[in-house]
Amino acid sequence: MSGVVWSVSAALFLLGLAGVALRRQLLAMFLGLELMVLTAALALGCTASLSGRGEGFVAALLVLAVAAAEAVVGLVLILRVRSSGRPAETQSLRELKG
Amino acid sequence: MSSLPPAALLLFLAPLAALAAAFFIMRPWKPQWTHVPILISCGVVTAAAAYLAAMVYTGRGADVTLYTWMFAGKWSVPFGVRIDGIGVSVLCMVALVGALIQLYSVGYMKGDPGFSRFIMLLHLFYLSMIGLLVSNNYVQFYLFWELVGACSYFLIGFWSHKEAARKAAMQAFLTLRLADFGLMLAVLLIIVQFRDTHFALFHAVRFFPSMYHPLIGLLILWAAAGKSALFPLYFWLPDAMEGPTPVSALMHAATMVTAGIFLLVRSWPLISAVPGLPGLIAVVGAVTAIFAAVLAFTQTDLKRILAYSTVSHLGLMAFAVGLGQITAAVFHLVTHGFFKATLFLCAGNIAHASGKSAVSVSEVGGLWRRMPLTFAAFAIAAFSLAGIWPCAGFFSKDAILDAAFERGGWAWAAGLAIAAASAAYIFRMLFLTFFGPRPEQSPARSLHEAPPVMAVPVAFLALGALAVGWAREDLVAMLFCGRQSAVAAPSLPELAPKVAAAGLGLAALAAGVVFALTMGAPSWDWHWRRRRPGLAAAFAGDLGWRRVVAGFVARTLRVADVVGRVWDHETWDAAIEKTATACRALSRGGSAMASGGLSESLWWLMIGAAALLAWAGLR
Amino acid sequence: MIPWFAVFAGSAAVAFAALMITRRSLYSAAVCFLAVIFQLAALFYAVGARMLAFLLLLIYAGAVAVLIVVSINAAQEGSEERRRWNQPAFSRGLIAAGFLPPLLEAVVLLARGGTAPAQAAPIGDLALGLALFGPYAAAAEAVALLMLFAALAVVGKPEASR
Amino acid sequence: MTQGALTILWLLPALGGLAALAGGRFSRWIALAVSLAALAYGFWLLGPLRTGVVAAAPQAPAWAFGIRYALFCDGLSLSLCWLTAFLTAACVVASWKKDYSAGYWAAFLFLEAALMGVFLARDLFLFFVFWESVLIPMFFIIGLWGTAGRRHAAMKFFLFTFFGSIFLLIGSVALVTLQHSATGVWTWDMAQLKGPEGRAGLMIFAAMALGFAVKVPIVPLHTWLPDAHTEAPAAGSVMLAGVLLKMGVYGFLRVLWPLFPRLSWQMLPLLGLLAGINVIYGAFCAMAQKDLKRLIAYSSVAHMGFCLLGIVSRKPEGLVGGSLQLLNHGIITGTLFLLVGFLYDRGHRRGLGDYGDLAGRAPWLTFFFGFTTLASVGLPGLNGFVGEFMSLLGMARTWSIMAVVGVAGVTLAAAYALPAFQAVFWGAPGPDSVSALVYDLDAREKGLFWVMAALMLAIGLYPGPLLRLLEPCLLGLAQ
Repeated sequence: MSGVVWSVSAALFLLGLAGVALRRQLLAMFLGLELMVLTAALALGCTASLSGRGEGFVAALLVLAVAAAEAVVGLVLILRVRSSGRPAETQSLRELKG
Repeated sequence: MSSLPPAALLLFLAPLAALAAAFFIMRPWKPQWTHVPILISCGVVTAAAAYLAAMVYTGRGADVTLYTWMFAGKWSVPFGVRIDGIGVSVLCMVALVGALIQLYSVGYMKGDPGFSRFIMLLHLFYLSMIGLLVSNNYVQFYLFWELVGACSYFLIGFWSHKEAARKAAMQAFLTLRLADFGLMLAVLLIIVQFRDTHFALFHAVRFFPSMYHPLIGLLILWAAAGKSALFPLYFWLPDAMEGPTPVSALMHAATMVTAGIFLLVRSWPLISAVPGLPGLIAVVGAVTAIFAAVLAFTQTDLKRILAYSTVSHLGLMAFAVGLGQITAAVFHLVTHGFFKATLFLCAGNIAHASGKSAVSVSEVGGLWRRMPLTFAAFAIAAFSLAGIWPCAGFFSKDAILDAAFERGGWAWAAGLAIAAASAAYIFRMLFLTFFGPRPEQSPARSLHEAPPVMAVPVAFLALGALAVGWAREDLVAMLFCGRQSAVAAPSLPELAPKVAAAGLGLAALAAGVVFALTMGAPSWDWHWRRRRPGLAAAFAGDLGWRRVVAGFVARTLRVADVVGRVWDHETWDAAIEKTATACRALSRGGSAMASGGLSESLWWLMIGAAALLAWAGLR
Repeated sequence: MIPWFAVFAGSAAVAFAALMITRRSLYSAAVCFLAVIFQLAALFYAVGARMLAFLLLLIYAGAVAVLIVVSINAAQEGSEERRRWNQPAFSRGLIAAGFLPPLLEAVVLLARGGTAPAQAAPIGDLALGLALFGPYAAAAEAVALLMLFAALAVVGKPEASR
Repeated sequence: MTQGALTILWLLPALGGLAALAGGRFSRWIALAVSLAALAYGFWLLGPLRTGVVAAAPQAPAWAFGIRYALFCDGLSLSLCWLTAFLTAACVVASWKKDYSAGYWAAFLFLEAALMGVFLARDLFLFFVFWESVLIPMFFIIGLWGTAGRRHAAMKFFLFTFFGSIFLLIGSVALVTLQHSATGVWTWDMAQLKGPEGRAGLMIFAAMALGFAVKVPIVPLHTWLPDAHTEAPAAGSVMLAGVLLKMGVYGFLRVLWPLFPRLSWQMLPLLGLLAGINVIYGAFCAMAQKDLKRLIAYSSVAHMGFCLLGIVSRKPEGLVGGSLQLLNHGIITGTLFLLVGFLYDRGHRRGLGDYGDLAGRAPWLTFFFGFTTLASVGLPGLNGFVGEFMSLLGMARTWSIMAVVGVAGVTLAAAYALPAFQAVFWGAPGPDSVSALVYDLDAREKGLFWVMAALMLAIGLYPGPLLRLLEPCLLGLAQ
């Protein structure tokens, strides 16, 4: 059981990662990001289930909660970028250039 | 020997005092009177020289160290004075001729703006030449040797606005410098070999054979060749005529150029110890004498003819030294000083009168009526140069011819050739300058006799050119008493009548032939130049030797340019500068990594993570 | 024995995740994201964390997915982005495909009376709740505060420049 | 001679520098007073030096790892201190009329202090500290008050020398640690340090020699010199050529020879060859230059080659001759740079072709330039010859081929120095020449150069006193 879940979560994690890496729009990357976090929570939950006690899932729950908070902030940032009149794409956001 | 004779000190102090007075007092106060202290010092020096000659003549030489100049550890170099036969005899000639020429130059340079500078420079040269003659070791000799070279640079280039004068001065100094390379190296090797450079110690030198000997001898010959204009390095002397005539007379006839021969005579013990060297010196001397005589015959400028004649006579002196006859060489050196100075001063009179510094043969002619005194002096000196009987030249040249006759073979032939050739070019100059103006010649109207201040020294010198020969025995006696300097130098050979007759006959024959040629219908002198311009150009360029020298100079400058510009600046320095730009490029490359793009940084993140995972996995 | 339920849910999730990345239009991506969340909830359920599956659906399907669609809309104020990124009419097939697997799973679950086939022993939700407010109370409180601040971010003052 | 007496010698200019910084309008007067005071004090030190060659034992407590504040002074150090003080005073007088800020005068005094420190340091660490601190004022002198390309030149100068001194530091640290591991005692005192044998010794010798070589400069590492000289202000060039180049040779003489007596003697072929290359390479480069200051810079490379020839020969004549040549070169090149500086003040050009026929317009400038050129060429009777001759003699007794190279260098010296003199002072003025702007020297400048000329003549004809001062401390190094 856990083998399947872990392989699924690994696959999903990599897909999420690919999503972030390959897409140029911020929102698409955001989705990939969320996916990665959820997959991590899933893997955490799965291992927690092996221990048979309830505490394990607390961590998974908290991860979910934090991910939700992060999602909100992420979306606000993206909106803030758009509202300042710039396309929400990675190419245009080069302020950090060394 | 005995304590230092005061006269010897005077030789140094008088000129130094005069120069100081002239530079600090006369020049700012009354520049046109700067020659007063200078002429006084000349008088004092001549008197001192005469006194020293008398002293040496009566058998009391001197070799005293004034103070220790350089020292380190066990080695030290003294600064001293040496009064001995050779030194004093040449000293007398230099002192007298120098004094007369400086008197003459007062008249000659009267109007020149740089008058005081000229007089002082000439006197500084006078001092250094005298210093050279009385110094008692090689290092001190080298000091005055270089000082004389430096003075010649400033005097040849005195009229520095003239391009030719500047070029000639530079050429002269660098050639002398090239020659001094030999002397400095020789002095170094002498010190390495004998720990001391005192002239006195060289008597017993033949008993320490060592591998450095031939090298030292060759280097000394190389230095003498440079200074006394022997074959390889003679080309600077004819160009040095760009300087004012008193300079040419004093330096490039009587004194400076004889320093090389003086060096050979001073180091005769060293040279005679090296087997093949005297022979080489004789060959070099003979070649120079004949080569220069031929060139003198084809020159058109008065002073250049005399310059080549000086080169020829220096070759003759070297020839005499090479034959082992250093007494004959010194005797000829003294007589040559007198008659060559007279010839130059006569040329100076002509140039001064015509207002130009260089007078060519076609601008003179038939001057015997307008400049009688100059003509008379010139004639005496010309006879002396050609070796005609009453004049001094006859005795000294005859001594050399005797030595050549004894050596026989090629030496005798060379001696006769030199005698004939020197008679030829001097009579050509005499006829062309003073006898009836040839159709091709157009003497300037303003040619008239020189003012007394110039005429009197010329007269005295002509008298010297006449009388010195007769003082033959006294000079020989002086050479041998006093300090025992020469290693058993053979005494002057007796006047063999046969040799004298041969010499005189040749001189007369040459005079007749030249008279026919120059005074003939179409004057030969211009005739062959028109018909054979190529040949004329070849002779003008010293038969190609000038191109060789110019090539050498050009090659050195090219090497300097390659080393200086190409190697140093464009490759090596550029390489170092490039390291700087390379670092900057590296930093720019580095900053490109931080491109601020989200995706790029993510890629780097993943690569890093993957690497870490792989490493963790492998361990 | 092979946990078919988990395998099915997993493969559906992977399929939809792949679709999500490759869709040109953001709306389609959002829908695929929603589908993935459903499958993840199913997986959570398979693993035995029923409460978590429920919470996941509650938080993500409910709030975050909506928020995403809203911001996609907000980010497209007209001009050519809208046309290029997402045609308003995204393919209906996609929606259907998206909701088909959850339906099937729901049916299976209902048929089996609440226990997924080959599912690990379910952990008491009560234990989870007690643990949440027992030893991990501080963590729960911190996360609660975090979510409050996140909410403040939304309220924050908009760009002065506009 | 107590430590305190020596400390005053370098502390005086340092404090003077601070005073000059605060001096504002009077800083040039302070600079003049302090530099003359330092010179006078230097000469006064001759008395105590007569009694004891090496200063009293250092009383200062060991700071850490055996590093302690220790100075000492013998003939060589004192003469170089005189040279520093004399040239600094000359620089102050020379740049009197220029309206430089207070920092300029202070920089010269700090430079003098640091240089004195280098020549007096007995502790290797202290020697290194002073060695580095010399760079700072010199960097500012070139960087702030130089001519057009000064920033580039200052940076190049600083980095080049800094690169060298890193090796010096590595060598010193390695030396001390090896000594500590061998003897168990931490000491940086040059007197007690002894270079290890074998490969380690060779590595340390090479590192420290590289550090000194950059400063000498030895040919491959010399390219900072021409740039630094062309861009430095006149007085800056004087100090740069006059004293900074001496630090390199002083380093060989004071640090390397005593520490590695046998190894440095075995390194004679390499060092002698490098010195010979210095002489010939420097001469040929000088011949190819069109800029007067670059030409003098390359001539300095050649002259330092002579010093090195003398020092490397390890014969009494060579050592004393080389050290004397350090002083001579300082005076000659200092004067040359002052003259070029004055020429630059008038015509604002340094090119050989930019002037011509100055003899008529500025006779005194011509006289002094000609006089100094002759001294630089090595005319006997002036001080250039004495040092060169004794150095070449030393080399002739060790490795005669290098002496031949040296004498060839002397001959080449005339080939680059005189054409330069002739192009500037005698040549016909070119189309764009600025000879019209040049006016003759004023009383101050003439006075300065009369002192220099008198010094050159005196050392040239009667070097006795200086030789007596230098000889005792160098005979110990003879091989």
